[in-house]
Amino acid sequence: MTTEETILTKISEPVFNHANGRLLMPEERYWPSRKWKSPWSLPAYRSGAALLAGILSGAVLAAWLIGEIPLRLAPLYSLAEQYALSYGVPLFLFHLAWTVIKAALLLAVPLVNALFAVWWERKVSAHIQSRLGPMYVGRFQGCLQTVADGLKLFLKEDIVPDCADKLVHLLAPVVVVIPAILVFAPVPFGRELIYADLDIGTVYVFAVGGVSVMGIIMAGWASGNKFSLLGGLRSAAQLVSYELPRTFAVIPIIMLAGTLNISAIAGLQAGYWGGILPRWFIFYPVVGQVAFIVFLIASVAETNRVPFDIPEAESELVAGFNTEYSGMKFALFFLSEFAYVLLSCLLMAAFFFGGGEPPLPFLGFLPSWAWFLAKTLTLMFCFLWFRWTFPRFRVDRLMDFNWKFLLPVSLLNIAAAGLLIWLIS
Amino acid sequence: MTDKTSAALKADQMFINFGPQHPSTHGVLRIALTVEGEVVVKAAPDVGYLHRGMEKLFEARTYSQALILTDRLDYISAMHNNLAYCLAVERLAGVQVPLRAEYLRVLTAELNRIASHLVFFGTFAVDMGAFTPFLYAFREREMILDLFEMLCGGRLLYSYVRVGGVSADLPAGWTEKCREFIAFFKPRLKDYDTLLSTNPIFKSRTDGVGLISAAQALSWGLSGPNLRASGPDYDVRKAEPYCVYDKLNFKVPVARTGSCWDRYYCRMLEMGQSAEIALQCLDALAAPELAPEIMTKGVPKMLKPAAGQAYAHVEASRGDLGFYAVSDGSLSPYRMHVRGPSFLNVAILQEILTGCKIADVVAILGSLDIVLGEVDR
Amino acid sequence: MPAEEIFLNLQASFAGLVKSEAQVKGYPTWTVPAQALRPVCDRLRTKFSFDYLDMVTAVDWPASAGAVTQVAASAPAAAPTAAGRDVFELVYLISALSSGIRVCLRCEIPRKEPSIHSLYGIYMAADWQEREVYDLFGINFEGHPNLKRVLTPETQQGHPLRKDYVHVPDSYD
Amino acid sequence: MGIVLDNLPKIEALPGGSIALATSDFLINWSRNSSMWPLTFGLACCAIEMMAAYASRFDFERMGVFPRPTPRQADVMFVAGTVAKKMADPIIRIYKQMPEPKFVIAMGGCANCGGPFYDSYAVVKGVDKIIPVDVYLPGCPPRPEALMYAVIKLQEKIRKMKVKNYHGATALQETGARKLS
Amino acid sequence: MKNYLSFVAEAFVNTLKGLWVTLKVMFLPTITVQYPTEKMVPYPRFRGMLAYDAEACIACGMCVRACPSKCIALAKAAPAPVPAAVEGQPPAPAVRSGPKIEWYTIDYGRCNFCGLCEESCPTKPVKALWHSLDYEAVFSTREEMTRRWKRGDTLWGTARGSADGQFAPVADQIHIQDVPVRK
Repeated sequence: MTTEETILTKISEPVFNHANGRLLMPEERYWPSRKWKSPWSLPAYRSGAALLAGILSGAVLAAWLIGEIPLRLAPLYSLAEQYALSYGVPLFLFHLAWTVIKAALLLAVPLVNALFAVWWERKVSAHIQSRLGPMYVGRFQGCLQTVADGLKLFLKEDIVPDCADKLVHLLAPVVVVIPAILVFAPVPFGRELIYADLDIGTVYVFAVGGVSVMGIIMAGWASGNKFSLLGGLRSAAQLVSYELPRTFAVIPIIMLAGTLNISAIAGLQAGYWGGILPRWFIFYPVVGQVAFIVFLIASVAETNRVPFDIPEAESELVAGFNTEYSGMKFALFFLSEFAYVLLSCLLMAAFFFGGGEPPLPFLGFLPSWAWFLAKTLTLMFCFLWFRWTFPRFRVDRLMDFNWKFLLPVSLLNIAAAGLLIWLIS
Repeated sequence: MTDKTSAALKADQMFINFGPQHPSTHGVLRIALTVEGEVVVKAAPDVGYLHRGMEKLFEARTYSQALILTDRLDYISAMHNNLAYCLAVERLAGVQVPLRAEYLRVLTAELNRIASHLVFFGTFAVDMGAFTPFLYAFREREMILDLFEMLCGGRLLYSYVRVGGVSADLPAGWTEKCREFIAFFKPRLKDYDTLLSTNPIFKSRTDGVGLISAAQALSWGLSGPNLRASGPDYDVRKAEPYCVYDKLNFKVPVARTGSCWDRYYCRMLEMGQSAEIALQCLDALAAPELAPEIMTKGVPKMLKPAAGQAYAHVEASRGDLGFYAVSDGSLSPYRMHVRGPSFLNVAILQEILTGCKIADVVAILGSLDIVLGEVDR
Repeated sequence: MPAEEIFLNLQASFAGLVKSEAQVKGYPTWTVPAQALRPVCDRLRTKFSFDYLDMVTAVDWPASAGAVTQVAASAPAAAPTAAGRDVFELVYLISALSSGIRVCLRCEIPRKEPSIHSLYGIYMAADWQEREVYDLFGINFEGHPNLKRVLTPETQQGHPLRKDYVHVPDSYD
Repeated sequence: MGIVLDNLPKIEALPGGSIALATSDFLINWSRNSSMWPLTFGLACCAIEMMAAYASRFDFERMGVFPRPTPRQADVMFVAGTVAKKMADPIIRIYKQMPEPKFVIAMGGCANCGGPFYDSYAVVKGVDKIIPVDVYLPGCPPRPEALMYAVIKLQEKIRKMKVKNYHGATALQETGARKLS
Repeated sequence: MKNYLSFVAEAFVNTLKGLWVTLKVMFLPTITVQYPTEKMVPYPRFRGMLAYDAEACIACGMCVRACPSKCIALAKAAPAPVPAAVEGQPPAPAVRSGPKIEWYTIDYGRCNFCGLCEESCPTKPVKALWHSLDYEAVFSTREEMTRRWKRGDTLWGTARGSADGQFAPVADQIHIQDVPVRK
């Protein structure tokens, strides 16, 4: 066996051989009129449902077994600390190393998220469109599809157009991606599962997240392409405008919670009204729901996704600001887009859905990070769902929608929140 | 604002090449846009990127071979091209067509209209940024293509309608399949309405955009749903009934304002009407007096019409498709001119694109539903 | 008003207007002198509400019996009707949608430096169709504001639909 | 081609380099096979069948074929339809805009050699007269499955590519069968 | 104001309805045919790759004349020499064999898949040239696209290989069904 063959057997890829095809006779063509009549009678449908249920229950079991991560790590941490001290390692060095490890883990969050979210988006979109999505790469449901995409993009030729501003063209994806990683620092992933528990976390997130706009404008400008330029200009207008309602939508939460610390806001929502309805901010009458809807819409706009994807509007501007980007630079744009989607979902889970608090009292056996993850994924599914349902706004209607609808509503909502606080007190 | 400030604020104009390779030009149309920011100042459509010299090729083919070329004109509704060509040649040569073949022609033409409008629906939705309707439309379209494949062996280009009739009769089991499709398809139209037609974002992008007045539409020679969306109630199937359209009962949807949404919705309604016509044809074909017979009767293999001219037109998916045929008595046409509706529909772009946004360019272009194969020929 | 009456009405004012010998089957076909084409169309449009220009095209009838094209050379069985005329025959199909009348106007212009009045101002549909005829036949339309090639590339030599067109191989052949 | 691939063949001189090279060959080819992004670019009739291949019945995305609107992010170009002479220059330009490694599939009779327009004055008789073609697919138009089959055949070709003797050339240029004109 | 509010409410409801449509489809079965592992057999009238039977062909050239893109060419074989009569014996009964082909080529790259050649083929009871149901065919060079048949070749003929330029039987022509349908 040659080396190549050894490798081949290890990581197998689908090699289609044409003898293995199952023949589908004309009379058994897949017509939706026949397939949809009683889907439960189809074996593939039943096995798919069983698979989903299996994955879900396995995940629940795993989460239950793992439990709260900080609690598990605490003895490990103290053990390592003692070990380091016994060898005479200075304490600050140990803390430095611990911080570096945590930072590396944090850096992995957007990367892993992009790998997963892109695959998930492709699967969800496929099933919304009654097709299957990636199926062959990595054997199980195309789970390595994104890995292959990333590897291929990494190995592609990197083209810098002649008429581009070379330095800015190079810097733009960097400027986009660095804030997208930094922004996760004060965001909790569960109870006490946080990199830096900043007291001004909310402000930090919005401030750092806003820097990415610069990168997109730089990309649009530096590409030397008219479609890119238009895309960059559009995104500048859009992202700056939608920052406002997005921030204003959070103000009622901050007023009710009395803090800017994100994990504190999440923690404040523990407990139940009447023992059944969780004390989440979304269940505060009117204020909570309006704030959530405004925040959701503004978040979709901030992350440049349909129906607000005018900066990269495929059918109008070819690919918008990343028209002239190839290979890894393009992948970085993609990465930051999905990082911001994850961020928005995490923030929404923390602000409106009680972070790591279980929705019903008896579900408390699952650790907080599992609930956080579940809520984040559900919200992320909403993002994908919107993406594959709606058409795109026109650029002036988009501005209208923001300035004439979302902003007034969010301002009114602040007033309503004041009223609510006065009523409660 | 005074003139001075407006002059000072006046932005530089930018020239954008919209196409020929662009995701939403439906092929290889090029529009030279001059824009001021997002607003179009001047638009000049440039066609010919798919010019294949079809009219010259007709002169070098026999009448039966030329039928193959007509498929490639408006490749999304090939059946109408075949039909218009055959009507012109039949008129030129004075050929009679059996009644059953006439019904089959109407049936396939209407099914093809549904397929073609489904492509319009899908691509228009993609132009508007919604991808899912595109796949829903193609899901239903595949069923029609299955029917066509079963009937004549082609999925896209059929060559089904022949001079003097059609190439083959219905195969066994086809009628039931067709009925099954129509029964499945009608509720889907409601889904499409919910998904796209009533969607507020979609409406805000298309309603009141790209207005074409009735006078404009007539003068520019628009036809089909594009003309009817502006008001004139002109449908070749009603105005000059060919085949058996005078025996069938159907309505022609007409709108008033001529906006993108009207053009879009005219087509959506037409799909429902086409399904009705198809059902009526299926009923008529089941009648005993229309028993299967030889489908092309008494037409010689090498057709040689006497010298003369003839013009025949049909209501194709995109409008009034006409064939002007001149014979000099030889085996091949002396001259064959195609009056492609898309060719005239695309010409109006230079007038109505001025003053709209770049995003509207896509909407208007999509709503006109042009096929470049027919524009460029 | 039926087509016959319109014809009589028009014939009163335009001397050269006659019914063609070779009718386009199914449609009344009138032969119009080239100079009278624009006034006739103007009259049809304003007075008889012929508001829709269906089609503009041309047919090439060269003097020699058309031995140029391949097929005509291989099948010279029936002599072309217009052999020896050496003309371009322009065909206009104009219809009144309200009354459903469709008439076919024909006019013949010499093949040498062919030129005719454009219908641009009367029917906007003439814009591109005349450009197409110019492109493929090389017929000049006087008064057309933008008479450029529309289908063939700018590098195209000659006018392809003429019967005596000989293709010059270019870099892509 | 980028820093990585240009310098990769040099590691063959190192001990164990050939195994590393074989591994990287496999990984590189696997990634290229598994994520082949075509350009959304249709010319004529075949483009409709290409669209049908992306749609639900056939679902090209199962193989990782995911259309991109801009040539900068595309790997493979489906020349779907008749190449008119007016369109020839844009096609060459688009091909040049694609980053290496790039592949071309000529779909349908017109792109193969002119198809029914073999004697037309306005058609380039075969897209291989202007850009190199890796896979020819007959049909007028080919079924969507046939396009998938062509992609599978192209994947088989890519599997034979090696980093060692590879400098920006595509699968067939390397084996010598592909003629650039 | 009232109009505005009702517009907002209506827009909200319509948006939710649209979301419901997509969600519903998500939980219905997909209709995808997984091509390389599931292959659709086309309907019997499907026009796939041309198959040719060199034995049945009578070299009449009808298909050559019918083809709109001139992708077929053939050469008629010289008639078999009549065996010289041997003296003293009665002349051998003439074997009635029609004309046969010498070679026959189809350029698949140019083929229209229109079916005109098949319709014009006069051989009975089975056609010598017909569209099979096969649609899986791919070539890597232009030379490969021309198939050549001589008498005794299989239905798929021989093609010029890219390696040596010699005609060789087609190896990887995939058969959707083992026996191509003959109409």
